[in-house]
Amino acid sequence: AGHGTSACLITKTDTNPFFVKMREGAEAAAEAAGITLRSYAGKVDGDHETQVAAIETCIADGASGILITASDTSSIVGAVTQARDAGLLVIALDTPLDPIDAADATFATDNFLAGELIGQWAAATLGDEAPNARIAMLDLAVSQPTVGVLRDQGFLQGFGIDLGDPNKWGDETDPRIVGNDVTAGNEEGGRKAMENLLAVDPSINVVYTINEPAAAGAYEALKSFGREDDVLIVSVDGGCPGVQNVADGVIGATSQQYPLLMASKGIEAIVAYAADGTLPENTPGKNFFDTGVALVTDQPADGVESISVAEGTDLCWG
Amino acid sequence: MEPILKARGLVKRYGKVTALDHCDFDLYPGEILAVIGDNGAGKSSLIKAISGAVVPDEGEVELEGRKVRFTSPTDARKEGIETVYQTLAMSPALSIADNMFMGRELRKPGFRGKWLRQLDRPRMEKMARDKLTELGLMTIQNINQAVETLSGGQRQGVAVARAAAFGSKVIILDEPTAALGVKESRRVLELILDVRARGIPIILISHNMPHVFEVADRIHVHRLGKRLCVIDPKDYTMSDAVAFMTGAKDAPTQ
Amino acid sequence: MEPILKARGLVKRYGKVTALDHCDFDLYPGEILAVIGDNGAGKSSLIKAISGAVVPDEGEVELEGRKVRFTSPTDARKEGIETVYQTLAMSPALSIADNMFMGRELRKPGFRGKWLRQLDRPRMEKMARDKLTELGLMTIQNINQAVETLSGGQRQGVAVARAAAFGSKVIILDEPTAALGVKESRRVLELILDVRARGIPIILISHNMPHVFEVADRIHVHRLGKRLCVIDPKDYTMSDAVAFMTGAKDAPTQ
Amino acid sequence: MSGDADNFEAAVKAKGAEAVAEFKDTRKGVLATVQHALHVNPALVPLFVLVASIIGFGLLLGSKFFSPFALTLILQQVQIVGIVAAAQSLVILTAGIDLSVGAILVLSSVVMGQFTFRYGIPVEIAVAFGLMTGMICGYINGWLVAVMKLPPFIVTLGMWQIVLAATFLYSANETIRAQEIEANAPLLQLFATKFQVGGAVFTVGVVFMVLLMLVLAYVLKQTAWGRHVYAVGDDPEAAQLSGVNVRRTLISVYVLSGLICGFAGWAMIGRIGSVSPTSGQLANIESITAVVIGGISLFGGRGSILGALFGALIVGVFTLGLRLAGADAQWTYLLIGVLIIAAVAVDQWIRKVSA
Amino acid sequence: MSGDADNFEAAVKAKGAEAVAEFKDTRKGVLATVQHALHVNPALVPLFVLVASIIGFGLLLGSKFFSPFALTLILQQVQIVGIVAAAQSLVILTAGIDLSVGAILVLSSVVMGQFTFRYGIPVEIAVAFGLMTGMICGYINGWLVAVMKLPPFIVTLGMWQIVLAATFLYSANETIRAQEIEANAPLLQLFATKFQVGGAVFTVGVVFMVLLMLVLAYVLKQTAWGRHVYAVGDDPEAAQLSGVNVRRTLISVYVLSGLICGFAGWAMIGRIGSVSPTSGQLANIESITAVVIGGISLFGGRGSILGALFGALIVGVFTLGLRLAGADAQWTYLLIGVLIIAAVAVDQWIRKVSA
Ligand SMILES: Nc1ncnc2c1ncn2[C@@H]1O[C@H](COP(=O)(O)OP(=O)(O)OP(=O)(O)O)[C@@H](O)[C@H]1O
Ligand SMILES: Nc1ncnc2c1ncn2[C@@H]1O[C@H](COP(=O)(O)OP(=O)(O)OP(=O)(O)O)[C@@H](O)[C@H]1O
Ligand SMILES: O[C@@H]1[C@H](O)[C@H](O)CO[C@H]1O
Ligand SMILES: [Mg+2]
Ligand SMILES: [Mg+2]
Repeated sequence: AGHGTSACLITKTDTNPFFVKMREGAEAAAEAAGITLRSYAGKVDGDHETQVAAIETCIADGASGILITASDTSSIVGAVTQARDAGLLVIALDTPLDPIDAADATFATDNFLAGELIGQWAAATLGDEAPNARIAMLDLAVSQPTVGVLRDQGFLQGFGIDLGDPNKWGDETDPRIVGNDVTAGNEEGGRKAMENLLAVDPSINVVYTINEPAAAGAYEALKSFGREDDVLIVSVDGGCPGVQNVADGVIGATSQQYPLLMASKGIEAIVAYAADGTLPENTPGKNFFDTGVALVTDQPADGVESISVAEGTDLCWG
Repeated sequence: MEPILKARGLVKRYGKVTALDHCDFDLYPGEILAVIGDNGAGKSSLIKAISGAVVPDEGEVELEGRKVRFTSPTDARKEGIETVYQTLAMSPALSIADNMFMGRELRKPGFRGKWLRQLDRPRMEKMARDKLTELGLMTIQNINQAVETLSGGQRQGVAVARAAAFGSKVIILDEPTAALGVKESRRVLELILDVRARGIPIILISHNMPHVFEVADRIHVHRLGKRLCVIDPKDYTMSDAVAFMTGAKDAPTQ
Repeated sequence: MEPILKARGLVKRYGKVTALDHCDFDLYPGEILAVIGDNGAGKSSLIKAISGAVVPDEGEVELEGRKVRFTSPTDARKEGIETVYQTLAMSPALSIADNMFMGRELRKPGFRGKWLRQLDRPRMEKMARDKLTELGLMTIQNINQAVETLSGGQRQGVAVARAAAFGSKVIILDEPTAALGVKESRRVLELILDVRARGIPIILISHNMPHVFEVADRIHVHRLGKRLCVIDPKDYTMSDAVAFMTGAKDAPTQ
Repeated sequence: MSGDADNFEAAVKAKGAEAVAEFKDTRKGVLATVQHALHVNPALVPLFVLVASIIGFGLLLGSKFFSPFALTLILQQVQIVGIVAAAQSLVILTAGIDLSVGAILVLSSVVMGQFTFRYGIPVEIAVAFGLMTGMICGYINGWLVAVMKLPPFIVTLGMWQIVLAATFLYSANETIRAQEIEANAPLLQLFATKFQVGGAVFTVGVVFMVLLMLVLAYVLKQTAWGRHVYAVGDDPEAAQLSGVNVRRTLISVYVLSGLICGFAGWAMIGRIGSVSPTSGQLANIESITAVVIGGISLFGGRGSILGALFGALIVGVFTLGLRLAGADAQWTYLLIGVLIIAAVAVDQWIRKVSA
Repeated sequence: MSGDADNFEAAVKAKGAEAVAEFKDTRKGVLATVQHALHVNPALVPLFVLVASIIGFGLLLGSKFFSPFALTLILQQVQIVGIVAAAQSLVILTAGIDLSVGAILVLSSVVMGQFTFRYGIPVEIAVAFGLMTGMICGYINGWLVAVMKLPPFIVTLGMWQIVLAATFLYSANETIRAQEIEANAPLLQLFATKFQVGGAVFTVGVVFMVLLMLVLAYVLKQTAWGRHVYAVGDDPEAAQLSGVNVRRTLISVYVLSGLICGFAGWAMIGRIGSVSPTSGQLANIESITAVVIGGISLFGGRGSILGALFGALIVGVFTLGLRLAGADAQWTYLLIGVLIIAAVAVDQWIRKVSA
C-alpha cells in the first residue's frame, strides 16, 4: 500500500443496489488500504461506450488497477488490453470477460450456477407437479445481455428443461414455458411483464425473475389477481431487501451473491500488485476466483443445498 | 394643447441597421395622425416602440404627460392603447373569435364563469360576428374558422375589428387596408372616422395617399428613421407629401 | 387568338368552404390581365390552382393549347410560369440573395461549379442587388440580410423582383404592391409594363383600382368563387367595376 | 377627399343594404357528416384508431382479449404513461417538450417515501412534499424556458440528468418495500385501491387518469388560460403582441406539468407497491409517443389532450394484444414499432380525407 | 391613367436620379467587430464556449488535462457521437429529428460483421453492404416523412424499435470478438488506425469525423442542395412554392443521414474492436444534445453544422474533465446536466449581446 496508489471501479450502472454495495465494499477496502478510489458507471445496463471511456480515463489518470463489471464482455476486451499494456492490473468482477483470460483475474459469482440453484429448488418444491408446471420467465431486456441469459438458462437447466441454444433465451420448445417477457430489472417492468403473461395463461404457477426488484413487481401483479399465494417466485441477487422478501413470502427462494466481497478482494489484489507486482490466484479447479453463491430460503428442498433466511440476512451482500 | 402621446429621441438598432434614429413623435387628443414614408423608413419600428412591442434603445415616451415605459404590448393595452401590427399578430390555428378576444376573454356570468372560469363562447362569437359585419367582411362563413384558413384580406379585417372594439385611449393601425378590397377599405376608413367621432385619437400608417389625405388631420412624414416634418393635408398636396418622403423635395421648415 | 393560359370549370373546396366554384379563366398572349374581387372571393385560390400550388378538385388547365396538370409550383416554373404569392413564399432565415435564387441557384464556372457544385455567390448577390435597385428598393442595406429582418414592403419587393427576373412565359402577381410605398408601387407598375413590352403576359391581382385601370388590358371580375365577367377598362369606369365585384350591379352579359 | 375624377369608391359607400355573400355547400349525407365531425373534433381520429384496433384484436383473439379483464388490465398498464402524457401534452402544446417527466415522477415518489420512512413525517404531509417537489422542478424548468429563453429540449434534458442523479444520491438507491408501506403508510398506495364493476377492475389510479384528462380537456377548451396555452404554442410572438402574458403562461404550464408528474409518482407507488428509484425510466419516450400518436403537433398549438389518452391506450392495446396473439418479446418490440408508424399513418390519412 | 386630380404619383415617376438612402452605422471598435463576427457566424458561439471550458479545466487540472494525450483522448471519445451528430444535424436542419440513428449505426455494424463472418463475403463488400443498409433505413425514414407526410419523431421512433429488434433477431445477440476481426478482417477496424503527431494520438475515426463535418459545412453553405435543406427546414411550404423539390430534398437528407450512420457503425467497430449488437444505445440522445448545444434550432432551418461538432466536444470536455477532477458517476451526471443548461445559456446570452 502506498501513497499515491489509485484504483478504478467501473460498474455497469450505479443505480442498481447490487453495484451500490459493490462500490461500498471497494470504498471501505480502499480506505483501509489508504489508496484513492475512482468509481465510474454506465448510464444504463449495456452502456458499453461509457465503460470504454472510463478505462481510458483511468489510464490517463495513472491508476494502478481497474475493477470492472463489463456490460459487453467481449467488446470491452480491446480497451482492457490497452489498459494492461499500459501496466494496469485489470480484474473482472461479477461478470467474466470473453475470453475469461482477457483480464488478469476474475472475482465472480457463477451466474449460470445461481440460476441452476433456483431451478432445482423450484422443481424439487413442486415435486410431482413439476411435469405440469406453468412457467413464466421474466428476463432482463430484449438485447439479451449475458447475465440474463446465463441465469435464465441456468434456471431452465436446473428445472430440467431442454435449453436449445444455451446462448439465447426464448428458443425453448418445452410446453411448460408460458412465455418470456422483459422487465428492465425493475419493479415496474416486473409487474407489467407478469400481467402480460398472466393474460396469456392465468394458470401460471412458477415465476423465474432476473432479479429481486422484478420479483417484487411480479408479486404485485399476482396480488392484484389474488394469485400471490399459489405461485412460486424465484430470483437472483440476495440483496437485503430481497432476502427480506423471502422472509415475507414474496419470493420463494433466491440465489445470493456477494458483491461486497468481490470488490474488497479486488482492491486487496490491486494493492498487492501495486506493492510488488503479485498477481491474484484463482479458486483451485476453476479459471476464476469464485466468491460463491448460496440459495436462500426457509423452505429447503431435498437435494438442494440452501441457507436460511436468517443466515442470508447476516450475509446479505456482505 | 398637450399631446396625448409624445415621444422624444427614440433610437432602435438592429445589429448594423438603425431603424429609429432619434425620432420624435406627437399625437394630439381626438386627431387622426397619418404616418407616411418609404418602405423601410422605420414606421413600423416607431409604432412598435410606442406600443411596447419593442423596447427602444434610447429615448422616452409620455402618455398624457406621464412618462411611461412599456416593456410588452400588454402594458400598453392596459393603458388603453390598441395596435394592429403589420404582421397582424394572430394565432393561425385558433378561431376568429378566439383571436379577437385573446387576452381579454369574456367569462360566463354566475357560478360557471366565476368558479369554473368558463368562457362565454356564444357571447364572444356574437360580438365577433357583429364587428366583422360592421366592416363589411361578409364572406366569412364561420366565426369558428381557424384564422389560417382566411384570405389575406379577411385576416386583416379581423385584426382591425379587434383593435376598434377594444381601443379606449389610442388606436394604432399599421397599414390596416393593405390587403383589403375596395369595399372593405372603405369600411375601415369609415370606422376610423367613427372612432375619432368617439373622441379617440388614431395613428394611421398607410401608403395610400388618397386615403391619407381624405381622413388625416395631420401627417407625420417619416424618412430614414426620423420624423422629417409634420404637414397639414389642407396646406399641401399629395405630390408634395410624396416628394418630401422620397427626398425629392426638401422638407418645409416649421 | 388562342389564350396562352386557359382554365375551365375549376373547383376547389376547403372543408365546407368552396373557394372556387366552376371557375373559368383566360389569359391571352402579351396582355396584362387584372383580376379583381372582394376579399375572400377566391382570387388567390384561382391563381394557386393555375400555378400548381394547389391541385384543383375538378376542372382543367391548358397552357398554349396543351392540357397541363401541375402538381407543384416547380412544374409550373419549369413551364416558365412565375408567381408571386400573397404570402410571398420566402424562407425567413435565409438571405435576400438566397431567396431570390432559391431553386435555380447559379454555380461557379469551371471545376468549382461543375465538380464541387459551388454556388457563385458574388454573381447572385450582384444580380439580386441590381433587381432591387431597379425597383427602387434602396433602403436595403445588406443583400445578405435575412429576409425576416426586412420591413413588410421590402419583403414584398424582393418577391416581385424574383418573379420579374425569372418569368419567361407568364408572370402572376398576387397583390404585389399591397405593402409597397408610393415610389416602390410605381416601380412595380413600370416593371409590369416593361415585362409586357418584352411580350410576356401578366396576371395582376390587385385591390388598387387606379393601378388596375392604368395598366390592365382586360379585367377579370371575380365573385363568389367564379368569374363574373371580363370587362375592358376602356368601356367601363372604376365605379362600374367596383359595383360588379361587390354585387351592387348586375354583370354585363357578354 | 381624395381627388378621384372617377369617384369609384362611392359605389361602396352606401352600406347596410348588402346581404351576406354565401358560397354553396355542396356536400351532403352521412359521409359528409362524419368528415365534418372529424374535422371539427380531431381527437376523434385517434379514438377511431383505438376502437378499430380493439375490434381488430377482439376479432383475432376472441374473448381472451375482448373481456372486461383484459380491457381493464390495459387501463391499469397505461395509467402511469397516461398521467404523464397529460403533463407532456400541456408542455408540447406550448411547442416545448419535457424530457424530465420521468425523473420528476421518480423524485416525487422517493420524496414521499423517504420523508415518511426516513424522517417519520406523517404520510399526508410527506405526500404534499412530494407533490411540491414536482412543482418546484416544474417551476425551474418553466423559469429557464420562459425567462431565460432557453430551448425546452435542453432545459429538460439537463433537468432530467440533474433530477435523476439527485434522486439516486438522495435515496442511496434504496427501495422501500411494498410490505413495509402497506403496514405503515398505506396512503402511499392509495392509487392502487380497487373496485369492481362487473368483471372489470378499476383502480383509483385509472379513475384519476381519466378524470385528469377530462378536466384538462375542459380547461384547455373552455377557459382563457387554455386558449393562451394554445396561442403561446402556435406563435409566441403573436400571442405576446395580442396581449397574452407569455412568460406567465409558460411558467404555469411547466409548474402544472411538474405537479402532474408528482401525482404520477404517487400513482407509481400504488402500481408497483414499493418506492423504487429505478422506476419511470421510459416515461419520457412513452409519454411523448402517446402524445404524438394522439395527434398533438410537436410544433405546438395544435391537437387535443384527449388524443394523448387515446394515444397511450393505442400503445397499450397493441402491446397486450400482440403478447396475447403469441408474439415473443423481441417480435412484440419490433411490431410495436411498425404499429406506431401505422397508427399515425392512419391518423394522417383520416385527417386528409376529412379535411 | 388613374384619374387623380392631384397626380401625386408623378412625383416619383422620374427614376434613376436617386441615391441609395443610407442609415448611419454608429457602432465602432473591437467589441463591435467581435459582435459582428459572432452575428455573421453563429457557430463561433459554441466554439467560444468550448475554448472557455478547455481553459477552465486546464486551469483546474493542470497538465493532467491540458496534455496532448488527454485532449486527443477527448477527440477519440466523441468521434462516434460527433459522426452521428453530423447525421442528426442534417435531419434537424430540416425541422426533423432522427431517433433511429443509434439503431441504424448498430445494424450497419452488425451487417458488416455478420456478412464477413457468417457468410464469408469479402470484407470490402460486407462493408459496402453495411453502408447500404444504413442508406436503406434512411430511405425508408425519408419516404415516410416526405411522401407519407408522417411526423419525423414518430417515424424514427418506430424505426428505432424496428431496427433494434431486427438487429437482435438477426445477430442472435452474438458479439464478434475483436481478436477474430483483427485476425481475419482488419478492414473492419480501419477507423481505429492510429498515428501520432507529437504526443497527440489521432485515429482515422477522428480524422473522418472532422473531415465529414468540414465537407458537410461546405456543402450546406456553398451548394444549392445545402440552401434547399435550410429552406425546407425554415418553411417547407414557402420552399415548395419557391421551387424547391421538398420531397426530394427531404429524402436525400434522410438517406445521407442513414449513410453517415453506416459510417458511424464502421467507426464503432474500430472504436470498440468488436461487433456488438448492444452498442450505440445512447447515440440518439447524445447526438441530439450535441446538436442543440451547438446552436442548431430544433425547429429547423437555423444553425451551423460545425456547431454540432463543437457541441459534441463540449460534452466530451466536461465528461473527461469532471472524471479527472474526481467526481463520481452520479455527481458527474448531475454536473453535466447543469453544464448542458449553462452552455446553452451562455450561448443564448452571447447571441443576444451580438444581435
Ligand atoms: N427584427 C429586425 N432585425 C433587423 N432589422 C430590422 C428588424 N426589424 C426591422 N428592421 C430594419 O429596420 C428598418 C425599418 O423597418 P420598419 O419595419 O420599421 O420599416 P417601415 O417603415 O415599417 O417599412 P414598410 O413600409 O415596408 O412596412 C428596415 O431597414 C428593416 O430592414
Ligand atoms: N387553406 C384553406 N383552408 C380553408 N379555407 C380556405 C383556405 N384557403 C382559402 N380558404 C377560403 O377560401 C376562400 C377564398 O380565399 P382566397 O384566399 O382565394 O380569397 P382572395 O380572393 O384571394 O381574397 P383576398 O383578396 O383577401 O386575398 C376564403 O373564404 C377563404 O377563407
Ligand atoms: O449480477 C448483477 C446484478 O445481479 C444485477 O441485478 C444485474 O447485473 C448483474 O451483473
Ligand atoms: Mg412597416
Ligand atoms: Mg388573396
